Order: sequence, then C-alpha cells, then structure tokens
Amino acid sequence: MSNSQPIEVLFFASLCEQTGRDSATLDASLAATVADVWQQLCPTLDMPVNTLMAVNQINAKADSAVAGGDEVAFFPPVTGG
Amino acid sequence: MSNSQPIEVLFFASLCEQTGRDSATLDASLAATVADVWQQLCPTLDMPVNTLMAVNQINAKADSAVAGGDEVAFFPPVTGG
Amino acid sequence: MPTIISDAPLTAWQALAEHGKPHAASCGAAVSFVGVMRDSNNGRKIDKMFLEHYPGMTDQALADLATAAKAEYDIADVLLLHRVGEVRPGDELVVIGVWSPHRAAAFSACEWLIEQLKHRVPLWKKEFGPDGENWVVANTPGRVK
Amino acid sequence: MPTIISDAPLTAWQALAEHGKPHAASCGAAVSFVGVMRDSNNGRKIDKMFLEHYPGMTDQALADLATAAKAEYDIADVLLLHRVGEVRPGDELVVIGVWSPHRAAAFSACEWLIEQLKHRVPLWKKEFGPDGENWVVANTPGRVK
Repeated sequence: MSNSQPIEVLFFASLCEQTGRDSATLDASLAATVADVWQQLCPTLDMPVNTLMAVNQINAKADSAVAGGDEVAFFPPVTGG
Repeated sequence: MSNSQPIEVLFFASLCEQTGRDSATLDASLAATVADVWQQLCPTLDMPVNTLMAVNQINAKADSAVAGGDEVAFFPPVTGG
Repeated sequence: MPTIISDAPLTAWQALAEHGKPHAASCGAAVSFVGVMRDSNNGRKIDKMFLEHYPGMTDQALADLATAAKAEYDIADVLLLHRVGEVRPGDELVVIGVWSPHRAAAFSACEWLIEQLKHRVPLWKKEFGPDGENWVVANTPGRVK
Repeated sequence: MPTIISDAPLTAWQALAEHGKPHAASCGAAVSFVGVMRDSNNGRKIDKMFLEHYPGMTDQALADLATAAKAEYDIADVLLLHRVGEVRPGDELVVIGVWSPHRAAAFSACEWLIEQLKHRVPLWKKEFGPDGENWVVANTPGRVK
C-alpha cells in the first residue's frame, strides 16, 4: 500500500449515528494506527470502550498499524443471529 | 383385575425370534411376578440379562407383580431414533 | 405437542415448516433434529431396515417425552415424529422440533428429547444387507452431558 | 458449504430440505437452528428491525465459520443463511443446518456455529417499536458450555 492513497474509513450501526457519518477518508500521513484514525476523524468524541475495529476487513486493535489504501472500520459489539 | 382372565404376554424384536413367538397367554394362577411369566412360557430359555419388561405398558422389573388381565411385555434394549 | 408414529414416509422439513408457523412471532428459536437412515453402519452396507415398535406403549412414551420436555425446559412447543415399518436408505426415521423464545432452552430440549427417545421409547431396528440381517443392539452414543 | 447473506425473505425449512437431499443416505443426523424475529424483546413490543451488516467482511466471516466448523467437528456439510435489511416479526433471521453421519457432532457444530455467529460476525440489529428505536446492545445468552 502507498501513502499516496487515503485511508478509507467506515462506521457501522450505533457508531455511524454517534459519529454522524458512515464513511470518511483520511490522508494516510495523519495516522499510523487505528487509534490515530479515530482521533483524527472524531477529535471531540472518545471511542466507546467496547468499540470493535477492523483493518481491511480483518479484526484489529487500537494500536494496529494503518497505511494508505487501507480500509479501517469501527463498529459496536455484534448482535446478529 | 380378576384371576379368571389370562395374562396376555408379548415378545418384541430379538426376543420374539429367540422365544419363537410374538405373543402368548398364560393362566394367571401360574404366575405372581413378571419373572414367573417368563419361566412358565420359556422354561428352557434363560431370560437375556438386558431384557426390559413392562406390565400394562409401564416399565416393570422381574419381581413386579402380575395378575389376570395384565399385559406383560418382554423386549430388548431399545434402538429407535 | 403432536407426537406421531407413522408407517408412511415422513416429510420432516415440511412438517417442521407447517408446525412452526403459529410460533413465528413469539418463538425466536427453532431447533430441530432429523434422523435419517444411512446406507451403511459400522462399515457394513445396509439395504433396508425394519423398525418395530410396541403399539400403544410407544405412542404413550413419545407423548410422555414431549410433556416432560415442556415441564423441564422453557419451551413453547414440541413436534415429535417417528417412522416405523420397512425403511430404505435416505428415509427420515425421526423428527424432533422444539420452539422456544430463546435458543438455549431449544437446544437443550431437542438434544434431551433425542437422547431420551433413543434410550426409553420401545422401538427396535433390524438391518438387512448383503451380509444378512441383524437386530441393532446398541445406539450410537450422543454427547456426554 | 453455502453461506449466504440475503436482503430477501429466507425460506428456512425449504432451504434445509433442498440442501440436505444429497446427504440423505450418508448422514444420519441433520441438526438445524432457525432464528426468527419476535414481536417483543425484554417485554417491549417491536414492530420491525433493521439488520445492518458490513458487506464483504460479513460474507467472509460466515464462510470462515463454516470452514472452521468443518475442521473442528466430524460433519459433512453446513448451510448458513443470514437475513439483512428491514425485517418484521415472524421473519426468519438466521438458518444454520449441519449434516453429519452422527448426531453428537451435528449438535455440537450447530450450537457452536450460532454462538460464534452471534459473537463474531459483523451484524447489528436496530429495533423499532412504539417506544422508539434503539440498537440492540447485547445478545441473549446461549447455554454455558
């Protein structure tokens, strides 16, 4: 992945409503980790403690690395079934 | 129940084949227990150790009492399902 | 809580679909077990089976099981069908359906019912194959509980 | 092992009937779980729900679950269907079917699949009722294993 591409960011379910958007893009130079992505996009909103994260559709953690072209997702605990 | 009626006896599955019959009647004066019924009807055949018994379609034991008019059944361990 | 002994072919999934309809909006969980005749057992080919039962006692035993399951578990309904007579590989032998507001009770009751049925209901299987015929003498074990 | 996300109504029992046909003579056991939308939850009336998912990740998660179940348990096949989008009481939300030579593995795998699905697959329920709307925040518990 190249830092010339932005990071694609997705918010699902209650996090979509809490952040006020379902998607965003972020200049990759502004974030090294998943936590950085949240902080850049939602500077006035603490990430809810039970938030789940994925990078390129694989489960990730707040300190997981991100790079340009990555798809980063934030979502609440799942409730399917 | 009256002893003037016979005991109705049923043999199922492998016990039907081993005893050579699926049903029989027995003079009620000849048997006080389920074990007596077997002994009277199959004097030359020991009851297989895992034989199950019922009196009037309710699970019973070898020493359960029987009387005229009762339906006594002998059958092997069940294998339905 | 219908419990039915049948010498005609079962149509398991259709029976489950029909029976569950009234429970659709109140029961979040339907758990079912369908037991089917296999064409082999312990490595031996089986061409057909004969399922013998004890008329009257078998019906009552199935009805008692359904009643006991409802008393023991938080479930709304049970469907319990068992085939008897001559059956061929692929034929459905037993159908158990359990409907409950929640899945935990439905799983528990369904599994309890099949284990009880296999150990308490007067039904016997005789297998017929190229090697001859024989009465089945023991059940395949279920899960250790 | 088909795993399908659908925004069209599921026909659970028909899908289970169809999918099981090739297994009839080799699999003695079919265990299924069908999850249905109830018209109430924790005493509150629910008129409809919206099931949101994460396209791509949800599909992969379901496929991974089916693969993991087959690796973990002695089973022949899995059917895994999940509804998404707007649903009404009585609508089928999830269908899990497991086919196996023997019942113990089928029960274990089916129950494992629904518990894993409820805790790992990116799906979220929003309830709409006379009291307003809300995201469901936690699953009803399954059986303690």
